[in-house]
Amino acid sequence: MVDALTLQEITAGYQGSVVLRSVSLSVPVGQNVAIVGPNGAGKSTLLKAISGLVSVKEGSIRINGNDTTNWPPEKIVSAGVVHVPEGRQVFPGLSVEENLWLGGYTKPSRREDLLADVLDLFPRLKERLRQAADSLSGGEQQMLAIGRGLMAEPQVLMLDEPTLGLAPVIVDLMIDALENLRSRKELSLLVVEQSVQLTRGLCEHAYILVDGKIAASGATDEVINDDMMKIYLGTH
Amino acid sequence: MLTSKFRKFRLGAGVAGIISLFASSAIAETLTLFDLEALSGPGQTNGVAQANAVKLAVEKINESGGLQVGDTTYTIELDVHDDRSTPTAGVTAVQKMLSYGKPVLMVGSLSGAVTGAYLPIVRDRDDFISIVMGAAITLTAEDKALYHPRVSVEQYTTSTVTYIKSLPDVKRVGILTDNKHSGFVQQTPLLQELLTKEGFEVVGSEEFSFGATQFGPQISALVRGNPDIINIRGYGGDVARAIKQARDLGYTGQIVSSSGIVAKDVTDAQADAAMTDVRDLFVPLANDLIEGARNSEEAKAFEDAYQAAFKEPSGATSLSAYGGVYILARALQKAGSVDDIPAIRTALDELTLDEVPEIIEPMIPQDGGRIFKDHQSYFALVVRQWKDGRFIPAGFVE
Amino acid sequence: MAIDILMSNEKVSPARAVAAASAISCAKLSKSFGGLHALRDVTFQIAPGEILGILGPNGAGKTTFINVLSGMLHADSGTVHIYDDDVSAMSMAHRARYGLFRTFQNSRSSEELTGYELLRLASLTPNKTKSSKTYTPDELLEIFGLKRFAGIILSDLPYGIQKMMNLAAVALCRPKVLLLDEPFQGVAEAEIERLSKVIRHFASEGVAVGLVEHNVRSVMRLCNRVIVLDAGAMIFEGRGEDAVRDPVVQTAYLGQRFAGELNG
Amino acid sequence: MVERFGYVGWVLLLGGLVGIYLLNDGYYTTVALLMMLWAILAIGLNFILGYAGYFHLGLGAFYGLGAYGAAALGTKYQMPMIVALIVMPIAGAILSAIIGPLLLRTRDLYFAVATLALGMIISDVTNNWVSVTGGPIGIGGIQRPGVIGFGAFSIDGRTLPGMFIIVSTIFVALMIAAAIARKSNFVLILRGIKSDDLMTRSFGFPTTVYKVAAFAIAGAISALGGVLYAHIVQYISPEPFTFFAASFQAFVVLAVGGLGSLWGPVLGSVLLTGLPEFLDLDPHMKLIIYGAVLLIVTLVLPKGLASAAQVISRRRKTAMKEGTE
Amino acid sequence: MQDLVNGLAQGAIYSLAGVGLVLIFSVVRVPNFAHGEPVMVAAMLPVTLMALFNMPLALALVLGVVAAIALGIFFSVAIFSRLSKYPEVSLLIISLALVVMISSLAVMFWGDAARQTPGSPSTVLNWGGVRIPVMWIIIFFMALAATVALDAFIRYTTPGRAMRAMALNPFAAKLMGIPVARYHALAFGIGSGLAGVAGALFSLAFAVQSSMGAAIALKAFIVIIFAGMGSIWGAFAGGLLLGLVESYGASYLSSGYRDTFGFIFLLGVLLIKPNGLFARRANG
Repeated sequence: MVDALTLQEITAGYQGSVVLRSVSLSVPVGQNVAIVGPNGAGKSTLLKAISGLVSVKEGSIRINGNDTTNWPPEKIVSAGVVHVPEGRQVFPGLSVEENLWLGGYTKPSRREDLLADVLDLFPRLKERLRQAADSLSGGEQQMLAIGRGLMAEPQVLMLDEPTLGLAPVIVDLMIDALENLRSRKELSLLVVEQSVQLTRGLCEHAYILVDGKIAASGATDEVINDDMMKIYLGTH
Repeated sequence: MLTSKFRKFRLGAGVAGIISLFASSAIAETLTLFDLEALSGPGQTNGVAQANAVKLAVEKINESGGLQVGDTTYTIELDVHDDRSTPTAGVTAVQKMLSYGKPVLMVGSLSGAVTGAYLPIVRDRDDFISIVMGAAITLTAEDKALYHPRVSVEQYTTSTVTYIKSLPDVKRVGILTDNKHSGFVQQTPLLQELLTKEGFEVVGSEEFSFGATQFGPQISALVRGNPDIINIRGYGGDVARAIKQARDLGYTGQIVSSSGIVAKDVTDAQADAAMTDVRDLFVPLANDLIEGARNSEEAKAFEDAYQAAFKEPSGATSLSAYGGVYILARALQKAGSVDDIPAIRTALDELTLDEVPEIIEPMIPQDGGRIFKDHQSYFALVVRQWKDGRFIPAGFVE
Repeated sequence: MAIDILMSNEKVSPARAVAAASAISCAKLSKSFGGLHALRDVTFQIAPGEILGILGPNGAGKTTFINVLSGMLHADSGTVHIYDDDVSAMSMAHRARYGLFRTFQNSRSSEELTGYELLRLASLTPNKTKSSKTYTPDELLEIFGLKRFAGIILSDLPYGIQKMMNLAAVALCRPKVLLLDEPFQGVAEAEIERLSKVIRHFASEGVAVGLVEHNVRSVMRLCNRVIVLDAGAMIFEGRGEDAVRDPVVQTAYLGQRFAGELNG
Repeated sequence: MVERFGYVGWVLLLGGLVGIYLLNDGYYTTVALLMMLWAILAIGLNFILGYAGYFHLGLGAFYGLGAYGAAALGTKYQMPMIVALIVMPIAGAILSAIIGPLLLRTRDLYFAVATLALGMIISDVTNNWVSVTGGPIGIGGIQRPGVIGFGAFSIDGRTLPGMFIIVSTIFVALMIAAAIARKSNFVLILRGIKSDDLMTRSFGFPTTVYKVAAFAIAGAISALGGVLYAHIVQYISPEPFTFFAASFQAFVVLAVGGLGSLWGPVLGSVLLTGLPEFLDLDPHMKLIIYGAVLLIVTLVLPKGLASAAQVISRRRKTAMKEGTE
Repeated sequence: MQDLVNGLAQGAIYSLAGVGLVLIFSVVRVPNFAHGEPVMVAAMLPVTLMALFNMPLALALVLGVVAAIALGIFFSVAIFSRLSKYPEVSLLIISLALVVMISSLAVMFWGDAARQTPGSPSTVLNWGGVRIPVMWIIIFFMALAATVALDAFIRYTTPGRAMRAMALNPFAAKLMGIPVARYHALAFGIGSGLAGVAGALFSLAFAVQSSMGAAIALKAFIVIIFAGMGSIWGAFAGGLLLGLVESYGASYLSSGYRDTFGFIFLLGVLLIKPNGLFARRANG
């Protein structure tokens, strides 16, 4: 079976600097994958390269077997990969409903159904449909960001640090919601996360990214152990 | 570079001159006449009308066998420079003329600012003469290098007051002036002073900028003073729009303008219906002379030639420009030289109207029938009136 | 070489540092934005030569704290002293004259200056305080091992190198008090070691260092003492090892469930 | 590379000036004078725009201030040119220092439009305050300085060559000052502000003071340019100090020449005011070409003509780096 | 009263141009000083079309506005959408270069004389001594209607919401699958179209010139700076305000300083509120 998302030997970066070097990775259909690694390792850049925000210099990206290397972001979304960026990035002046509505930009005909699904998953958003997105709490904004991503009915949802800066109670809620999501949808997650706990509970596979390179990969339980802590903390 | 290009040009003309020498068995040469014009920028409309008339006069002289000065017959060659209506460009152009190292005979320059800018350079030179045929300036006796066979701005002021005095039941006067027009702006204090002296009440003096399209605030300010007559001074296009808007905003009284407004200005502004009780006081245009039966034959001949050559009616500055070239030409003949500038100046000072029959405008002769008094000429002004889609003279103010 | 000097200075005793009066002290600092209390009554001090770690989960108010201390933001109430001088009412630029300097978390990359020019700019600082040792830009480039990057426009340099350049620049300002906002973020592990040495070296010369950092491990190794902020309030002050074991800190950091897991 | 160009630059500059003087042609002299004038304005603008990074679109206000001040001093109070040369730049600096702190509260586009508005206001004032500025008629009869110096070393300021020597001397002095300033700590601090205002403040520099100083230097040098204009042309009217005639033109000369570079103002001035003078084109066509040059230079060399050498050498370096990797 | 009417008529034109510019600026962040050129094109073209092809007024006006839209889309597609990486200085210079080139071309083609498009209703209402040309009423309500329509458009339609998303967070908008290049062009097209409507109305009520673009663009910038750059209704109000300031200033203080009143007002606003009158608190 073709993987939902495959990266082959990706080299990418910004003008004048290379951030990712020969990164290969795959997300099997219906399975979740975590990318962990220290700050500045290139995790966010990796997601941006997949979603078309950062140009890929070498290597190829395939979604369901189709080569999508260096496609513009809007075509990546249509191809079934949606990126929920770090820091939530909701549309501040717009209401929750408008935010979600925009998430369904590529699926106008399915908007109603998708909206119902999302509100089912995040009941707190239902209460706040008419509120401005920037008046929500951090956790609610994160739910909104994820819900907005789901509105595009993705096959692979990429989450960049979904628990960053959230109160512990909210993090717990978030993990529950993501587990719930996994049980209800035909969906793969590609999660960038510093919180080891979250990745352990949610993802089958994990990749450790250090300095723009894959330092280790495999089943989550095998990869995320003491060795990983050493790599992570820079003491290996 | 340009210099060499021009020299080649002159050489070419010189060859033509030699050929004509054999033909006419007279000594023939080329005489360069510089023409400084506002061919672009705000002065463009009048500048082109002036440049065209200069070209017409020069062609006419050349066609008639050239200009005979002393024993030599000259073919006149025009060297036209665009001052872009900006002082620095004007100065640069004049410097270029002077850099050829020969005495400069120049005509033109439309804008007062350009004239003011090159004046310091040439004021004390004895190798420069310019016949200024457009600028609304008033020369002083010190400006020896310049001659102005064109109406002076004071004349507009004095004639306007004379005209308003002739109207019955006029007490309150409003003034509206183009504040980019150096000549009119300069005259505003004098105009107010003379009007007050004659017992009129000046109820307001407002300004607009050249090219303005919205006159609402100015009109409503003037109308608050309830004037019997409004005097508008500026270029024709602006004046036509001001009149139109004055009528739209409910002003029904008389209007007297000084603008040289032409039919096209009225049409462009769709001011046809607004032109009742409007008079324009201006130096006569060719058409005014034709309609007003004053030098009408010459004016008609000029206008026909102009329209044949340029496919449009002549402009407000065309007649002065045409006359200006002939004034210079006759002065050269009178001085018997094309490069003895002091002698040419003396000739210009003493030149009489009779000696230049080509002058079509109603020029008022000065002492001894002379054209210039302190380098300045004076004209009868025409009172023009809009009727049946064109301007016709309603009288002259001498 | 300068690096050798650095190494030899590592064994400076913290005793000397503790002996002196506090280099920077603040009392009852509060700051709120609209309804949000970003800082509540924070009182603490750093002694000369001490390296203090400022920890806390995201959103705890660490950056606001540094912004208020450095004078970039003005506190709603409370005082800040540098040695004996009350700088509470002073702007950031003015506080620098008393020897207080800081770095920024997201130093924007400059398309204007080269690394060398940045250092030269820093060395012109109007800081009025006397320093035990003054470096030249060249010496610092040597110490930081940045010599080969000196002539390149900053924005063309890798992010980690830019951060090192910024730290080198602020070191050139001859600080008495140095506040570092996430100095290790985006810096490769090998470089963290070198940066730590440099920071220790400045402390050994009597500079009081305050350090906001996510990398708990580095903080623990580097700092004599840590404070932990949560929701704008100080919830812990003491040794780093103790902080990790503190249940309040654990809950703030890791969430109820995992804090429990960790302890159980 | 850049150093070598600098050396060549000085030789070309001095050689050019001497050459034009010896040629003794009124036309070329006038064009050279105008080129120096634009380069002077661009040198002034360089401080606030090139170094500090603030879009000053109101240079014409200070240029006009200098010119009108010089005219008033010369014609109303019969002061020699040297007085205007000293007084007006100081006046320009003082005016800048007064309004600078207010304008510099804004930045980016807001600052651009605010300064643009300032220029427009001064334009309106020069055109409307007839009793002082002469309105659209302007002020004429501005006297140039008389004979300066002794015997064989004397120059007659009233003549064009004399004026050329005076302006050239001032210009070269200004270029030398600009070259020194460019390496100075002051300019480094300004560039620090352009690069990151906050960081520069954190180093202890009161950045507003430096910005106002840069604004004032721009104002002073523009006023100096205005004084020279008044004495070169000997007649002033509002038009040459309007937005498109002055502020925009200076902005373009500097932007095309190269923001923050020493030779940018000269290169920009030669290309944009010198060359068009010799091209005998339709004036509108000239403007279109002007716009096109501006467009192309901005797209290809966002850092201006003076950066051409740098860009080429950098490209070569990148090519080498890629080759070795 | 008459001054109020004068001010509102002129101000409505500024509003229209300002509303168009605010759309462009907030969605694509280009300081488009060439915004006056579509105004000019739509103002100048109808008369030429009517003269050359004997076209009816309405059609000529519509074609004028279409030309303005085309010019805006050209700006986007051929120029500004390719320059997203360039600094704001470069965009500013490029837009000024466009002003110089386009207005010179226009002057070459049309000359610089002011002219009015014929055929507008010439009726003038008289309300107790206050004269209101019908055309002015049309202008005011067109400006109002255009602002209402634009507001509804960006609130309730898919492209409108997408553009709002771009304005608020272009990065996130891309991740929603919104084709930003297309909306870049659309924002320019609609913004320039509104400018075109302003130009067409201007040419019917007052008079227009081929060199007018720079001046009107400047006014539009003043309007959106009043408004604080981001607000459509702010720009509408700002335009009327500018018109009124100019009208009352010129009528009661000095007509020679008409433009100056607007500028002084602008400087005053910037000094008190450096981010504009109706500026919201800065958001990401």
